[in-house]
Amino acid sequence: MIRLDRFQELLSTALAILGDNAGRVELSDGRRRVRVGRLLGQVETDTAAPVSHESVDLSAGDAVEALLVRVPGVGAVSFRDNRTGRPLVEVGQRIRAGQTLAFITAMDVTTKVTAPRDGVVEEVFVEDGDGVEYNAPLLKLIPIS
Amino acid sequence: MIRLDRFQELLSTALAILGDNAGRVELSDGRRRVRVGRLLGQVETDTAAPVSHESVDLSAGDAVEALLVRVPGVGAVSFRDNRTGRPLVEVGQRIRAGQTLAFITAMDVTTKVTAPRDGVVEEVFVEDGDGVEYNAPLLKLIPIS
Amino acid sequence: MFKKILIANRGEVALRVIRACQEMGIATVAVHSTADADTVPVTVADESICIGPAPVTKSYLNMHAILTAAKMTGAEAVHPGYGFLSENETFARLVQKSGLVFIGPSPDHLAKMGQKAEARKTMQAAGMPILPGSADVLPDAAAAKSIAAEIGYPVLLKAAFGGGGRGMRVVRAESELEPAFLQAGSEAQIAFGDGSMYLEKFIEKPHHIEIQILGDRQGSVVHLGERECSIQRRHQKLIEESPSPFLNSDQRAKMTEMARQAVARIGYEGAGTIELIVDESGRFYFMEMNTRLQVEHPVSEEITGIDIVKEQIRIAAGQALRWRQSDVTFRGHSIECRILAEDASHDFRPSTGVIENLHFGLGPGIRIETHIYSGYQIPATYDSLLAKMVSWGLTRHEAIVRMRRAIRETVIEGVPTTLDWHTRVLDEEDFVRGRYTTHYVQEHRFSG
Amino acid sequence: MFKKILIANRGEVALRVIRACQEMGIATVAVHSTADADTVPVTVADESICIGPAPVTKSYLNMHAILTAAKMTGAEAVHPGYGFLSENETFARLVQKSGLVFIGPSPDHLAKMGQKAEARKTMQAAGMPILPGSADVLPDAAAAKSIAAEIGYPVLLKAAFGGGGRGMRVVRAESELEPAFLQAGSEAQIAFGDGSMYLEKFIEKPHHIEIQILGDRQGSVVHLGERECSIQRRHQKLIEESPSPFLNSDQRAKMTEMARQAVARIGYEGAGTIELIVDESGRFYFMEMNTRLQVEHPVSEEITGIDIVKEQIRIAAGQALRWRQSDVTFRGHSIECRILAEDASHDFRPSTGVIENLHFGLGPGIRIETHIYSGYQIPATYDSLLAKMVSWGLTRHEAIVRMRRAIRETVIEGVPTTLDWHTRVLDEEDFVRGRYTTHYVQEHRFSG
Repeated sequence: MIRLDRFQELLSTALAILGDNAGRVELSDGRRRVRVGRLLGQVETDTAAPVSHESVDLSAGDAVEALLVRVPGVGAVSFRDNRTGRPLVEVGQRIRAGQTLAFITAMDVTTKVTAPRDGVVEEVFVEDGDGVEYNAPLLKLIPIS
Repeated sequence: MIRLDRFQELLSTALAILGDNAGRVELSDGRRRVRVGRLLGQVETDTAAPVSHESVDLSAGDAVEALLVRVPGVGAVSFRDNRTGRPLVEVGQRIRAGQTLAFITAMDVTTKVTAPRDGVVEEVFVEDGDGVEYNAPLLKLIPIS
Repeated sequence: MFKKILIANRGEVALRVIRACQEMGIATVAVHSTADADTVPVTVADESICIGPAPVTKSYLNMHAILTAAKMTGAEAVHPGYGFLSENETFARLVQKSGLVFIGPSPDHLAKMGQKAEARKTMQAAGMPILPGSADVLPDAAAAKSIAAEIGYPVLLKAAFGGGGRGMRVVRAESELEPAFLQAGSEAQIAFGDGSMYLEKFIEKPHHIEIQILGDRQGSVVHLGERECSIQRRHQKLIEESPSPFLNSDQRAKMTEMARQAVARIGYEGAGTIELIVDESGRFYFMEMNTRLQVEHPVSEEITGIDIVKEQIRIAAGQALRWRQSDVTFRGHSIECRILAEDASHDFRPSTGVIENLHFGLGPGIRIETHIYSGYQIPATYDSLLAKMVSWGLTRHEAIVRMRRAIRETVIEGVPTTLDWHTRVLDEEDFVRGRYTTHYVQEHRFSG
Repeated sequence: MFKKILIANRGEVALRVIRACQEMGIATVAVHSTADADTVPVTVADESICIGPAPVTKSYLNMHAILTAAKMTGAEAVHPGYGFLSENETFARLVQKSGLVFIGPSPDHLAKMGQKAEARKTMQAAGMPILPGSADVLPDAAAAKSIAAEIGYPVLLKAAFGGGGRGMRVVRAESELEPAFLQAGSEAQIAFGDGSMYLEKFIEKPHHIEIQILGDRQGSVVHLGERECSIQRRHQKLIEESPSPFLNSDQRAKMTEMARQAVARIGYEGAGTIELIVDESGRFYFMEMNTRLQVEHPVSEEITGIDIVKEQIRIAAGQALRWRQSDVTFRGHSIECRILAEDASHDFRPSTGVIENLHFGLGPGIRIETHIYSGYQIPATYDSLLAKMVSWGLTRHEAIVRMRRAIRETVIEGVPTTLDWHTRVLDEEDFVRGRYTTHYVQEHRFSG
């Protein structure tokens, strides 16, 4: 995922043009070509989705540096509480340090992703059920001290 | 010869260190290696030879741009009058436009090299009898108007 | 063996010959024009001599300068590569007169094969079939009719001094012959000031197939199989392969052996190529003989394992061939793509510029022959060949998929190239099935 | 055939496998650590998944992450390359349990060949000669004497838990055996806390020769000839070639056929290598079996024309071999130089850094297998292999001169490499004559 960060905008544009049927996107930086399959394509498309700021006013937080929470291991993401089925996080939601943000399930082993500190969810990069790589951006927190 | 111009100093130094027995000199600019055999080596060594300024004082000519006379074709250089055997040019000598500077002999065909304009010989780059490439520097003239 | 060889050429073939010399322990002299001073062959050769300015008549065709350079450097032999002076009888004689060895056939063979009519007569006498037709200019329509009746329709009427398709007619039935003869004749009269006409058998779906030959001074001749060269436009080959996917093994055996024997009969020495035109049914006719190394020689090297350039040098040094025909083995399939600095979407318009990014797909079964590098300035003066990508596979299918894969990994930026065009052909059904003729390029136009 | 394969490796071998898949029309998934995100295999694969941070235990040895990646991408098979998990029985079983195909032998064969003692017992039963020696720990010097008398001097005394030469003695005569046994035993006691000793036949001038094998599920086995791998230091091979210049054709025929039959007897499937130690007289002993692709597989591919990686994939997909042994042909000679990011003048000290200038000598008979490019940052975490340069020639001499020529044209700047060391070896008389043993590297130290 890391190597694609720099192409994020280009990718979003390409996928927006191609729509949901884009099976594969190819970018070239000259020497090499980068091909992105469905899986990564979906992940990246999300960054282009409009972000709503409903529950909390973030205008004061603009100067604060956002905190990127990354995926701790390959697997499928779940943003739902596995007992209640309710969403764990929503954009704009206030989060406490240690609070469960997501579960990553791989080969029947589930890993909990917790908030590194208090904050507000500014952006979520993947959708519930998506497969994600190690170190992929999961969500962005605006820290609150 | 052209491609070696930029390495001239390095070459001179290398040949000076190796002396007359240097059969081959190799330079590398990274991607490629340049190998120079005996022939080119000799040609280039001459540029490192001390130049004397005896017959004419050139101190006033320093601001004048020197004129490089190049070899018009592959062959052996002769700097001697083929009847008298006397030298055609010497460093510091005054030359008139059209005056014969050298002969280039190739496969029994001899080409005359003449001075493009009046001037004083500042430097001679090759020795009598040397084999030279097309376009190789033959001598340098300080023009006199 | 020679101690030093001068290479009277430039580009990829100069590098090819220098490498062969280095592998044989022979010192090399690269001659070059001012435009080529910074090129790879000049750099890797042991010595280099600038012989003139960029125009070929003043450098690579300048016999006097090349011979002077050979004398100055003490070279014992001259390898002419392909093109330029490689088939020039006068040059070969001059090289000999200067006490040097010309790495190629004798000047007599160069002379004989250099003239089309003479070459056909010679090879017909040596046993090769020749395209049936009028040996001389036709006196009238009646003579045309009688010859056409003999060789069978369709026939091709050709102006003796023609060109560009003018004064040319394909005639499919006797009833059309007389009007076509008169029309084409007057067309030729107007266009070229001479209405003289020839007639020959017209091949509907021709294949350009050639046989690689090596002959030594002791009179031994072997062939290294055939090459299918039908993917061409205006006689510029774009893809070659060996073996030909069109021939069956009987046809192959017959034409290679016939070519081998004919070349032996004329006492030819060195590497040479018998060019054939082959019709739909596999009937073949001698067209011409190329008395030099061919651009596409690598595909024959790949399937036989024999280094043709080294053999040229050994033969020129008087050594006997180390194989009889039965010792030459053929394995697998090889394809060459000539990557050109041309814009295939604009009718293969040549382009110049600087190579900005360069990366070749390598790996199993891939051989690259190229003189270019990142930063290379393509001179406008010379031909547009950038690189030859050669693939080998145990089967034709494997050779194709390896070539596709290598091209997909290849990046050449800065100038338009034929890489995309080659990719299209390698995916195109007729090519994949091996069903193509010399009409392939005009019948398969790929949009940009 | 599989539609998608995941490659559980990195570097040149990952690229090698991806290329084979692409040529077969199989989609590829490259898995990689964060350190390898920008590498060529990741770029050319159809899909890529980052499986963990740089340390191998968290990425390339992380079975869980690799299997998750395979599941997520819908891969049907896993190719393990060499090293890492390629000979890991547990991984092979996990792959199978996940409903995927492990491209390699069965877990049972991995297990059996993974243990040296078990492997030797199995292969001895299958007909391979084993280095004579004490099967068990020696109770006393008398027992040592009796075994030594049986197998003949010289013999090697080895500490059961030894290493680095301690607790090891070469004994050349019976009179020396008892003192050596006692000394080595007490040395081992002090160094390793255990004085247990073994004894085996000592080979004075050993050759490391290995036989490449392919076996299918239908029980057919072919060999692709042998590889001479004696140019090594501390079991790290530096140059390999095929055929071995040391063997005569009788020896070659005997050892390849014996290995082929033994492998057939144990019902092995996939690619594998029988490693032999060969003494001066050509007597050979089974040492171990490598149950995976070898780094040096290209030299066997070059002389047989068979793509070993594609065969691995075909075998794993259940296809039968397309050749019997008599169909496998051998042509010419091939040499591989492993170009390492190591400083040969400082005892092959590994180095890291950025590749600044990169240019490989290409042309006839040269194959390059590499994942590096200009600007490539060599990660400190992994092995030092930068590129495999492979040459082919009709003769061993031609393979050598082509390799010399290719290396001379090659430029790798930014880090010390073994290019100069390889150049020295290719010019060194013992190597050129093909007279070398596993002692070669320590006997030929070239100053920087």
